[in-house]
Amino acid sequence: MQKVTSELLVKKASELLENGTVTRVLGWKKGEFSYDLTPAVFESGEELIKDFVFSDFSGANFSKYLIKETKKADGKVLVFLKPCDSYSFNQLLTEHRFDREKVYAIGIPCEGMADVDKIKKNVGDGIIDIISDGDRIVVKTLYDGDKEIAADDVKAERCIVCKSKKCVAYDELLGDNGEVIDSERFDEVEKLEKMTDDERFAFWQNELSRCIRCNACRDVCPACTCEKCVFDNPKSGVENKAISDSFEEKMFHIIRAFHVAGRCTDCGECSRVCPQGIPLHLLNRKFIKDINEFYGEYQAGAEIGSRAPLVNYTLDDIEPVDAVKKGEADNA
Amino acid sequence: MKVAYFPGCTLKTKAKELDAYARKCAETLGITLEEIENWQCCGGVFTTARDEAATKLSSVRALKAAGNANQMLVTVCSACHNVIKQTNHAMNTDEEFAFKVNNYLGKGEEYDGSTKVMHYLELLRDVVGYDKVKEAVKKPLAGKKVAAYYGCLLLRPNSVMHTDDPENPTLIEDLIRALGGEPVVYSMRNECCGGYIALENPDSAKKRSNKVTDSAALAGADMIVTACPLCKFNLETNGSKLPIVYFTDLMAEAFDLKED
Amino acid sequence: MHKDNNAVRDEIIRRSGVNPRKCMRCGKCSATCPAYDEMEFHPHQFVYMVESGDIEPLMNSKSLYQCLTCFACVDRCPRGVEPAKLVEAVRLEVIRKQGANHLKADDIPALVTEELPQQAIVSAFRKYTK
Amino acid sequence: MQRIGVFVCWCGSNIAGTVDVEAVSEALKSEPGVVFSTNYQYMCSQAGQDIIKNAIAEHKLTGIVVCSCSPRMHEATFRKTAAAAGLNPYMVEIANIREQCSWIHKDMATGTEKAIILGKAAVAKVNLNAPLTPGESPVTKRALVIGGGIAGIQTALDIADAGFPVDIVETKPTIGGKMAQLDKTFPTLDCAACILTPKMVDVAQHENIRIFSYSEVVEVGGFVGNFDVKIKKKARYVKEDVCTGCGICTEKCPMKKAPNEFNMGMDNRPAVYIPFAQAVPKVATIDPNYCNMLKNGKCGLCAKVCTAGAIDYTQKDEIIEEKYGAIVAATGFNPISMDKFDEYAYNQSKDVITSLEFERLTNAAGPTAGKLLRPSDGEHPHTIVFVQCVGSRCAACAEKGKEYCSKICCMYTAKHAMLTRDKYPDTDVYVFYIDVRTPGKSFDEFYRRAVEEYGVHYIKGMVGKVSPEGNKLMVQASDLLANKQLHIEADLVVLAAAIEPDKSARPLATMLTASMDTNDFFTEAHPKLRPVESPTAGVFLSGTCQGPKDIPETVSQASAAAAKVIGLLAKDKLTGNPCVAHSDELMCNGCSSCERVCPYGAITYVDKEFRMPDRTTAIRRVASVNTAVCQGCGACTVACPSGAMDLNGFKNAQIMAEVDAICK
Amino acid sequence: MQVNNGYQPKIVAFCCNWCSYAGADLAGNNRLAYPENVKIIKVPCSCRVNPMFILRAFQRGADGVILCGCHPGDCHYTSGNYYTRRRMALLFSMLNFLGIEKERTRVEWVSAAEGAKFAATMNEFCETVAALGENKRLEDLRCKR
Repeated sequence: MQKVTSELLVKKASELLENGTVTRVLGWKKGEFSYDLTPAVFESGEELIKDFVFSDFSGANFSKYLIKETKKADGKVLVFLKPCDSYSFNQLLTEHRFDREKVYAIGIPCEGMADVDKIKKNVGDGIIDIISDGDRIVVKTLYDGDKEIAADDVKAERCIVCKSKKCVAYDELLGDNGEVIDSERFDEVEKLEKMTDDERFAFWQNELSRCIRCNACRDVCPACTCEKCVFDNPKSGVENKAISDSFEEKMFHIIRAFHVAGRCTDCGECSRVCPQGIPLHLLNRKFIKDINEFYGEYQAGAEIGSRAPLVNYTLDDIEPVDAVKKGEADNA
Repeated sequence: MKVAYFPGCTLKTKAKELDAYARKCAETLGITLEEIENWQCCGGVFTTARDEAATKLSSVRALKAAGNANQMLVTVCSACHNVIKQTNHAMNTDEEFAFKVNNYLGKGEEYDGSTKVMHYLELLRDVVGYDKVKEAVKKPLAGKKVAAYYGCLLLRPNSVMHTDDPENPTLIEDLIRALGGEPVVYSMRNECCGGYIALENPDSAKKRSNKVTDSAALAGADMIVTACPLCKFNLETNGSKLPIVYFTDLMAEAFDLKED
Repeated sequence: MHKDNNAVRDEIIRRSGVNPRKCMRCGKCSATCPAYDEMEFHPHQFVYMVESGDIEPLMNSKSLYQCLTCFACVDRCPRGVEPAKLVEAVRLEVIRKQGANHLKADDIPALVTEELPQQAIVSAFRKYTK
Repeated sequence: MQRIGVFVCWCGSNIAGTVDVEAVSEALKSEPGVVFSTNYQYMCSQAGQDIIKNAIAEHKLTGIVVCSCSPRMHEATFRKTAAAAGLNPYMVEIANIREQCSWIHKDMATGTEKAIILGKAAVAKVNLNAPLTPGESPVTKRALVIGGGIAGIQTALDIADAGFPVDIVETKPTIGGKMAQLDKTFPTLDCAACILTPKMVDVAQHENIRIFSYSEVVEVGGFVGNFDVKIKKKARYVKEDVCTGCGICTEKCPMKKAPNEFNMGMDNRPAVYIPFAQAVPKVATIDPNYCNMLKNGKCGLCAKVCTAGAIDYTQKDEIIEEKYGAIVAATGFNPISMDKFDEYAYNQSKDVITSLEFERLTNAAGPTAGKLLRPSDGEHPHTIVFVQCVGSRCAACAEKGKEYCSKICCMYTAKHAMLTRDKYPDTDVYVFYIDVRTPGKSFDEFYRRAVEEYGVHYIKGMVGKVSPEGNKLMVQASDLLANKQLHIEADLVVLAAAIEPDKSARPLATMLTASMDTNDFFTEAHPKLRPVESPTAGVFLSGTCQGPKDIPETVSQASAAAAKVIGLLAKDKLTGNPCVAHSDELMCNGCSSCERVCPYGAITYVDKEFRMPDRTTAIRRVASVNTAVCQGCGACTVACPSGAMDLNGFKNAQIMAEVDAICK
Repeated sequence: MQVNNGYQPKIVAFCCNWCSYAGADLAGNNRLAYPENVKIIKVPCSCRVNPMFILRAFQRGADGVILCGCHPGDCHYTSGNYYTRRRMALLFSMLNFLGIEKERTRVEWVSAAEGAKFAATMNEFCETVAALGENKRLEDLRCKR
């Protein structure tokens, strides 16, 4: 199998720029440290060679960037899609959010991304840099020199319970395509479901009260692509731009999760970017789990044009009262 | 091309010629029947009860032995075919049953339901193709009026077997035609001969058999072909005026593989 | 209806996977059954009697052993009821009881003839014994 | 800021008995926006309405709240009052302080307190109300009827008689549909042709009706009152306006081996043909699949013998575009295929036929000139077995047939059995039934006559297998009442095949954005109260395309659909409900969520150019609501994640203002 | 305000115009009492009810929210309540997931003929919510101040 490396992607991207297939490249750009990669647009081979990085820290999902990027200018945009990104890509196409003709998509395999916070926890203070090297991660520290950690030990939660290694959208595929995985991603949700009301409330009270309404979750979410968010819109009646009381962050997160319910592909970006470490993906997963149980298995973005569960119905859907009970009975 | 093969108990004893000609004809058509190792008798009849797991284990082991995912398991005897195909269906559709069976089989030995069960006749139609069968014919059965006897096991239950139209099948007729014979269609060709009851109630079995053979005779047939040893026995024992032959026999004759 | 009957009925329904309530009483199963004349209770009666929990008479009837397992009733039923599976489930209810095997191994030699194929014996055992 | 007037009604003592109306009007005075507040004994009386009108003028009110009985009683009254005083009627809100307050509470303090809160909620809402004007759209005064069977014919005639032009589109070369193929009709036994063909002639001669035969609808755009429809007129290779219908071409055509559809393929017709003698339009059609001239250029005989010069081998399909105000679907039914029921040996014996084939076998214009003869050998059958419910009432899990009762089979089978016994008393007739269903005027009497007077053997049970043996059909069946299995030696077996909607209905429904059930029958706007309308405004349903029905029911529904169409076409303009959805295109993402939940197909998407914040322009896909089609349910507003979609009269902000007022 | 001995929860009831609002009217016509703290908001169809409205009600101090619509299959707009059913099944399950007592939310199908059912439902719902006490978990404390 062809190993997908920064060099390979840079070479591929440079070729496509050169032969005119694309005019811009969406990619992960080197930051201050080699682990804080940022999404960026590259327009030349030189830029790519200088700053493009594909590593254990290339978690960012670029699908959403295509909405703006395809509108900016003529010519195609090159985007690299990891399997989970490709679901978002399809979901956005289902919602007519960008012009497929203006994108050249390369599917790339993904063995899971590292969680920087886990590394930091593992190693402690004084980290100068973290370098990803195959299945090992080398941490350069101020005091203790280099430390090696197995990549598997610091894998991001969303990658541990990865739902699919299959790219569902691409023009070209590098490496072999994987399969949809029967993952254990709902275990955490189930654990919460098994708690009492009081325990659950306490759990979420603790989590959500840390929210600083920075909107990072919303800004990164490939399903949150509204031209104007209801929470920014004075006319919506629920405008609130900053945290002002204990309820509002709940309202914000419930409504946000509801708005993406049936459209969320479970890419996990919301939790990745949350500076407060709130497990926001659990809200989305709860909806996904309920949808699967109530209305049959549904994976947003698995195919273009599928009808999302919330804009669909059957004549004998579960009643809300039974839906809520069902969660309980399952736990008993 | 090689396919996994389940001969079944009767083909190893009373119906050796069915087995022998099946293999020879297949070779002629470029297919090797590879007998799976350590197979056990399928039990002869499928128990529809969902709580009967033990009696279906031999079928499941055969399915597993047929190889990796999407491999074909070919049978010649209609009864084996019916039992194995229904067992396979149950493994794929009845989770509770599959769980139970896999528990019996033990860890690491679970069967995932991916083997495809095919009757030899289906193999001829869907994989080999009748055109190729026709090419292999050296001595066409010209002038022979042959009545195909399907019986019940090859066709039913249709929701599981999907062999052919269960009420108006053409699978064997098409083969007869390819072999140069003249198929005779008669209404009792998909009715049961009563074979399963031959021991319990021979009179009933006789009544059923006679209905079948009389219907074929009335339609002007010279002989009846079947894929099932039990059908053959039952029709013969109960005084059929027409000769009952295995379809492989007919093929061997047309392919000129017979030694006499 | 007797309470015990309910338990037997539920067990038979569970074992067969058949829902007798789907029956619309058209009688096509009995119209199609090749062993009809050998039976005291006919396929449609099996369905109706299991549904109403009237199972005792079925268990005592020789009709249990006359079904040819040809699945014609299963295929032709317009309601997808599958009567043959009920017949089998009731039969198992009987022969699974200690000493209730319908076919005894000792009976076999008398029945076997030279030409009798293996599968006739094997299948009879499977159908009529535990 | 609004200037709101509050009017509290006593409703005699109905309200005033448990609500301190004075306290309510006093309390609401201090609500934001309220500039006037009063109470009166009967607000809905002339005097009460005058109080409102005067107050509107005097206090320059921009909105009013009436605290009174349920809006379902008098909202319309007070809206008219407001309009009469020059105030937009949608600036009126009702606080229901009778049904929801005074009538259910006994305590004055409790009632008063609640009335005040309900009043406050209404005031809060009015503060955010905006004047609404119902949209108007013109009505094209022409109707399209799709399908030319008895349903389409009746609908078209009724509409045309009311003075509106109607077009009928029929895929076959002639109108008449299934009824034209029937012999007699139950329960009166009058001849189908005798009652149908005069109607066909009426259609042909009606100045308001145009017939597009051998044509189909290929595209539908627009909305109620303004449909744009494209109709494909298939080439029939005969000039319709020149052909005299003399039939000489059909006689001379040397290619006579085409199966005759009209006789259910039981005999053959020439390649150039007129389906039957009373066809409308009575013009010939050349079947390109059989005509030698069209297939290989060899022949041309029909052109030579046609004295009118009507044959045109070069004719091409033609697209006709027309505007319509209303569309009626009347696409009818067909018997289902018997392929999955070959235990009855339909594919194995010519003497196993469907009931519709039996109609042709007994019809004087049929393949046997009305004599009941076996298709296989032309012999007179002496034993006939009828099997009912073939493919009807099948469970979904049986994977064949239909789940519903086809409704007409019991009656036509009784008819067939009776007519056979009447004409051929030496014939034994058996009918196998599961239930005999005869609800309908004179229906059960008819069935009983078949049994009692004509001696038809009705047997409760089903046929299990039909075995062709020699020239006989061995019928194996159960007789449930006798607890016996029967074996009947029959000469002819007739299957009452289930009926299903015509295959053209599904693509048509897609074009019309009309909904269908899982069986491909059109769904009605309301199963009880609006049975002849589709949920899609301007689309109406006639006949069996909506569900199985017999001729009288079909004709009733056809006329009912016509009445609905006439009611629509009689209007010059359609006034919409102004409480419709509206999409703010600046916020719309174009994601299609709203479109998918809209039951009326009222939402479409347009690409629009927008100025971006960085002063560039970009094309964006945005939703657009057709206010003439939208019914105002609001499903789209919740499906819309961005909140771009809102509902006039029930805006998000208005409802939330009510919530706030109530929870305060 | 009347001083109640027992605690009276605040209930917001969203009723669709065609069935449930008419059902409430019928309850009134028949003088079938239910607690005064139930306040009805009329919407054209139950599918008009945005989860935001429900959260807003809780935020502003409601102790229970009930949504009433036509019975499935009877929707005036043919399919509105089917969407409602899905939306509310998911929303209520989520609220429960967040630790909000599931008894505080309810969907009930009430036809125009079911005045008695409307009153009985409201009585029963109020009792259930009263037993839970004040809604503190989803309330906007700021509004209380």
